[in-house]
Amino acid sequence: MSRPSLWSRIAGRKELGVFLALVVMCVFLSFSTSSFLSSINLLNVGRQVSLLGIMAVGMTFVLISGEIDLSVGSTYALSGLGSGMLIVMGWGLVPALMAGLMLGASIGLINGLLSTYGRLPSLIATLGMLSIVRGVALLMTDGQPVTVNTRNGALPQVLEKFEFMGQGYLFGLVPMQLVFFAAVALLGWLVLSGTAFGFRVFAVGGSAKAARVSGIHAESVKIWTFVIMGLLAALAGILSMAFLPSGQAGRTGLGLELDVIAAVVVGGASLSGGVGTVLGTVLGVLIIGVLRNGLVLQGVSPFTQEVMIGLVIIIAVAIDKWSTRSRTT
Amino acid sequence: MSRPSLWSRIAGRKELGVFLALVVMCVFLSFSTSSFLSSINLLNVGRQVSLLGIMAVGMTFVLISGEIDLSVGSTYALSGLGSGMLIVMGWGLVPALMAGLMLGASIGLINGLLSTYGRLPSLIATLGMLSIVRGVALLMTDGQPVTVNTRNGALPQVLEKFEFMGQGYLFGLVPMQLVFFAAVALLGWLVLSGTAFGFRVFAVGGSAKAARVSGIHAESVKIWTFVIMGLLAALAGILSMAFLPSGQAGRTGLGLELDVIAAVVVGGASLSGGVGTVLGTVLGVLIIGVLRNGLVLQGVSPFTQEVMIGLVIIIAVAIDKWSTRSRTT
Amino acid sequence: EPVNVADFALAPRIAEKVASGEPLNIMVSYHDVSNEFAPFVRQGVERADAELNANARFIGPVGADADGQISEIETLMAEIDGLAISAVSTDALSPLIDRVIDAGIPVISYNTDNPDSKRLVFAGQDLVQSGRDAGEQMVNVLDGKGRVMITTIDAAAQWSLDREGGAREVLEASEGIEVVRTLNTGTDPQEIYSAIENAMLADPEITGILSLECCSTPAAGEWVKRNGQSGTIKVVGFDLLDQTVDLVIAKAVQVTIDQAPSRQGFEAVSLLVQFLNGETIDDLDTGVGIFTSENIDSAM
Amino acid sequence: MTKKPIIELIDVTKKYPGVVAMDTVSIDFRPSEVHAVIGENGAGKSTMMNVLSGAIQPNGGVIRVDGKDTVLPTPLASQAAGIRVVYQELSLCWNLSVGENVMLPELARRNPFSRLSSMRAGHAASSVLKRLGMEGLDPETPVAELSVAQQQMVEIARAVNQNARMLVLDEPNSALSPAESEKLFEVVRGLRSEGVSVVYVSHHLQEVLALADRISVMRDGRLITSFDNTAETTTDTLVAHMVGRDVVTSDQYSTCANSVSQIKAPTLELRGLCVPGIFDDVTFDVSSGEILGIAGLPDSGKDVLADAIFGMIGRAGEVYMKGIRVASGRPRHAIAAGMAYIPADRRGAGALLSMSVAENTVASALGKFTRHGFLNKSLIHKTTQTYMSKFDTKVSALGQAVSTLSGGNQQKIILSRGLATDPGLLILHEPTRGIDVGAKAEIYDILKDLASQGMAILMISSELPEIMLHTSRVLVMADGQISGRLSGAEITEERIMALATRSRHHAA
Ligand SMILES: Nc1ncnc2c1ncn2[C@@H]1O[C@H](COP(=O)(O)OP(=O)(O)OP(=O)(O)O)[C@@H](O)[C@H]1O
Ligand SMILES: Nc1ncnc2c1ncn2[C@@H]1O[C@H](COP(=O)(O)OP(=O)(O)OP(=O)(O)O)[C@@H](O)[C@H]1O
Ligand SMILES: [Mg+2]
Ligand SMILES: [Mg+2]
Repeated sequence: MSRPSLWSRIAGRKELGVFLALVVMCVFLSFSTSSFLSSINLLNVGRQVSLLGIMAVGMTFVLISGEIDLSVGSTYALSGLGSGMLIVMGWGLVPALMAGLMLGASIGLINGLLSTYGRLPSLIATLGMLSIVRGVALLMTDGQPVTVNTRNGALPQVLEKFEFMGQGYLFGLVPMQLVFFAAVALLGWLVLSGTAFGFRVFAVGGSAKAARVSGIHAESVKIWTFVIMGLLAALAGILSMAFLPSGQAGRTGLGLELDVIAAVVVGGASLSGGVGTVLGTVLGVLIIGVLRNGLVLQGVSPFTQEVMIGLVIIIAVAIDKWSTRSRTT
Repeated sequence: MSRPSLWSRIAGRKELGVFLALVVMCVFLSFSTSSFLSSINLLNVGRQVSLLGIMAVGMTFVLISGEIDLSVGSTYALSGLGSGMLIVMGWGLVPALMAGLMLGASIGLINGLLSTYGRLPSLIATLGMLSIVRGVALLMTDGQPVTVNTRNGALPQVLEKFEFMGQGYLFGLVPMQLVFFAAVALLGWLVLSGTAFGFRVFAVGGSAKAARVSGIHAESVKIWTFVIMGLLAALAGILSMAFLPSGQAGRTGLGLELDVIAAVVVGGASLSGGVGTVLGTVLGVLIIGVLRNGLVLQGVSPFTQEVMIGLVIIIAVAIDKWSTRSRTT
Repeated sequence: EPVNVADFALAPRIAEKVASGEPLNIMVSYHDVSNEFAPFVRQGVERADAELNANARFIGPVGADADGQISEIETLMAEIDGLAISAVSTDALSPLIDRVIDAGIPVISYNTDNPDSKRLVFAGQDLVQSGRDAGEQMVNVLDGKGRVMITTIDAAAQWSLDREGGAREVLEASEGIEVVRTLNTGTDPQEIYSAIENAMLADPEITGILSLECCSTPAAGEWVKRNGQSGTIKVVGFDLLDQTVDLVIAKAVQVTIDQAPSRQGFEAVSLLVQFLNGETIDDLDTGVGIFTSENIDSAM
Repeated sequence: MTKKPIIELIDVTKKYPGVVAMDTVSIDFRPSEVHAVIGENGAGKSTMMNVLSGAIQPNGGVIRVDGKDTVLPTPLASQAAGIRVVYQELSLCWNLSVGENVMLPELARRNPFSRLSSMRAGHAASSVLKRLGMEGLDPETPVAELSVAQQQMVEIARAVNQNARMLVLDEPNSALSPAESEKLFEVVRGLRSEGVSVVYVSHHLQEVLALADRISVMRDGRLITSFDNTAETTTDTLVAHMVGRDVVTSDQYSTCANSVSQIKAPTLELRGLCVPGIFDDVTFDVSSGEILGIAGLPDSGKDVLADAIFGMIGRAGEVYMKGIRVASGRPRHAIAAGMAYIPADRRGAGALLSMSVAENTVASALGKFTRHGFLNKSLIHKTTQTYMSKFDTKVSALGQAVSTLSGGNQQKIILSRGLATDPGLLILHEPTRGIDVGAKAEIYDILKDLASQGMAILMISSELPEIMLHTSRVLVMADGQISGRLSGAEITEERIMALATRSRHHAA
């Protein structure tokens, strides 16, 4: 009797497929472009996927629990703009960040309540929230761009720390956004694969009814996954604000939800719940990031890039399905 | 023994809820704005929802069969632009329309094949296609707007008929787009509730396994629903082109998929398949149309409109769920 | 301010390239390569690529997306010898522009400006000024009296806010003119038309529609034409899309303001090439072309 | 004189990763005969039925229909060959009516654009419903509103309605009452006399003896033997073939199982429990060390009772565990109070199918296996292994997905999961539904052991032998009320049936 549990084994196999796809892409790009393999470019790719990655970790929880969240792009915008506005109003760093994160968590809470006790399919509940939260962000900013700088009222010492979060480099080398992503991924991995909570997320996503019989409070597990998702979308939004450092309610994070879901599904998570890993998600995010980077380096026209991205999503998930299928049948 | 079968009865009840919601909205708007109840305005609303409505009828089939199609906005753009370009190139009306419709049907076919034999979840297959088809539309038009006029090369007699399709009025009163919508809805209703094919769509969506063991070819039923969806998205796109009469690949139909799905779900269809009616969908489409119209007539700010639309989606579906639930438990 | 490469810390790899006379890699980043405006700008860039000693490349994200625009430039930075940027969001691109400049690569802005950044010069139309111009045209065609609705496909965008500001400044200064509202139409062509249709029905007293961009201009003109209001309800808008030209000919649109997008694309490359070859360059106003039914022939 | 077989399987093999579900099986099915296929859980019976139905494709061997080599790539092909199947697992479209479900295969063959009248679907279905003794059921009723038993009857009706040359029944009566089963047998005999070949898979050996003309026994994917059913054939013969060793079957249990040593203070007390519209005023106690049985016909309310006690559904009235009141609505409160629940719907509500053996074992007692929120994987591993060897559960690895196990082994794992919480009360609902004789006997042994160690056990079951032989007291439910309480020698089939069929106004 071997030790590893089912999910780590299934996922182990899945991750292998995604991992190989990533390796193939990287090898191809290393040979066909001179700059791909440079450490600057690789760190760039890392930075560019970080915000997507942070949200994708949250979406992994949501998808495994058998739900979906379409409101993440709007939450990203609202929380980032909210924190930014507070800093511009002269708030300190910690209170402004806390407020932004709480905003994200509250949206997650509402999503969770609607999708469980509210008995709405989460696709529709969060589709409604997508529109509501975007509207609130527009109302809150009156449609005006929010730029965090001292001219607008941010305290210099607050601004400095805020910008470091988004634009700084750890040890002058690793982009801070990437550090945040790594930390979130590590934490997400620990929670999902090593704790009772993570166990319950899988159980609820596999069969909500059997989970209930086992004494698992399915509603609260699902609500928590939405809250985690909301928090991480807010974190990503705040980091985006700190990076740019500006945002606009009509545009920031528009359509991001589909990118996030695509990355997680490419990483092997199932839309019907019960299946997925943080490692797979990280690989999925990297595939999307490397693909975008590679297409630009190759000088592919932006319109062709759209086609290629769609193709890669379909092919990556198809390979995954077909390889798992041939192993189990 | 009463006549109606389960689905028409369930839906009958559902439609009642949506219908009442629509009536309440209309009554409220009649009293609060002077222009709402004018026949011009009502015909306007009818015209404005027609293209959404045509696509929503197709989406009703797809959702009942247990699948989803996110690529409809892109198909709408590609087919409309395609037909428009052919007319500008001097093609006749019928060949140009046929080519556009075939384009839509082919995209539907690909979606269907990927989601059945390709074993991809339709959400991910059509998400990939969303990107691919949009990219193809951009490549095909080179990002240029396509305007159908004689100066660009359209034959005058072709242009006249083409514009009549989109802009004309039947008996000088009813907008042609509304006529198309009515025809599609009627046909959709007949097929869905009155033919063996419609029955199979319900059976497959209720339980693909049960349908399969009863000898229903579940794959081909699903593929057909995607083809119908593709055809109707193409029809809507062509009518849009005929109405405006211009389009632009980067903008036409962007994000339309979520509007279409929202309208169908507001109309009572279930995202998990097996439930829905064309009548419900028509009511759902009208709710969204009346809401948009009413908010503008009331002079509600565009930002608040976003919030209201999200709220109405959530509330409409919640009322539906809660009322059905209280009746069955 | 006029600038010269002598005062600029040019990256050595670029200096070498200039010295050897190799063609320079000039990248022209546009904030949304899938919009109506983009093909015109691209034509200008392509013309520059053919006529000047430069490999000019037109780049940018599909769909306005600041992150995408930044990522792409970051990715290509090692290859860029000169960069022209039209930014989605003025503030969002500034840190990047400064980073590119600090790497010894000359950057100019075109079409939309980033005045707060270290960019060298700006080539294009002054957006606030073009708004004022549109406002003046409106006052003119209305004979100083009427109810005006402003339409835009993206009320929250910086370029829109700038133009709206300029237009309102002039309209509100005119006694007989009342600005009723700013209508945010959304970006889908059907939505644009429907929004205008609804708004006109809600307020039948409107006598002027001032569109701030390419795309609600033809929709407003179409609505006016189809409702037999050509000449009664005045339309002032922007750009020279095919449909807009038709509508100006049909007198459904009174005035349209051209931004010479192709020239903007060409000049962006040209300025960078001049700069790298040691010429002093300065801000360049690519001008506004004001077209009415009188002079629309010259635009065709 | 043997007639020519309708279908022959020759050396048919079906392999799954790690399992050979059918190992070179050669068998034939002839007209006008009931051919029973028996075997332990996981012997490969359903696999063979699925090969006949075209639902799965064998890896090797030949299928011969009317003497000609054939492939059955889809259920449609099998239907075209005249084969009709009632699958072990329910396969109805929940969103359609009874009539529509019955007519599904008919409608599947129609031209897609043919007009369709639901009237006729209902009308056409009513004659077959009548034949199955379900004339009271409105064909317009949505199947989602039916009990499991009624759903199973609808499924049988669907198969019987078509003019079959061969009817395959895979455990068709696992959820049926004796009366409903009897109707089914009548229909089966009728079809046999009409020349139909009936294949009958069941764990009820008495039925098999009563019904079958020929009996085939499967074990570990192989066909052990096929023989004619004669007067000499007994359940012992069958069991010996099936298991390949001696088992103490239900019949051989002495009633001394009922004479429990010492009965202690009540563990569970129900006071006036009520679920509106289903049952009301249910009051009884279960004591430590006793096995209390609850019997009753379908629709008597006994199924909902288990869910209500465990708090799966809302209820009125009071439930006390060891004197402390248990709140309603939350199964985890019931678990915390010391209840463990083994539901009837093993695949839907019981097992966490996508998760592993180890994960299923610890799912209800996660608190015991975590330190600072983190799972202690080695403790989980150790505990699971203890339970696996204690109950002799056959799994290939602790990481194996429970979905790939046989019913008996799944049931043992669900039992382990309940026991891992150290409960004082075990509620079992249809504990041996669909489980073979060998595993059944093992489960009864486990229950007896647990009771003797002081566990209070509540067993709700539709199987009278199970109730009669393994409980010390029996409550009978009828029409939403407890219609009688029996103990010791009073527990006889006649008395239970008399109480179960008493309607409410008689009882009053
Ligand atoms: N899809 C599958 N994947 C892997 N193994 C399978 C699959 N289906 C069945 N098996 C295995 O094949 C073997 C035979 O299963 P089958 O369902 O035919 O048994 P059965 O005799 O019908 O048992 P029961 O009496 O429990 O219904 C079992 O070991 C089972 O675990
Ligand atoms: N969740 C539920 N909601 C509403 N009605 C229900 C529910 N579950 C069962 N019923 C109905 O309650 C009645 C009693 O059902 P129950 O399942 O308890 O009977 P039973 O005696 O166990 O019979 P069987 O085991 O054959 O189904 C039936 O009419 C059933 O249709
Ligand atoms: Mg079986
Ligand atoms: Mg029962």
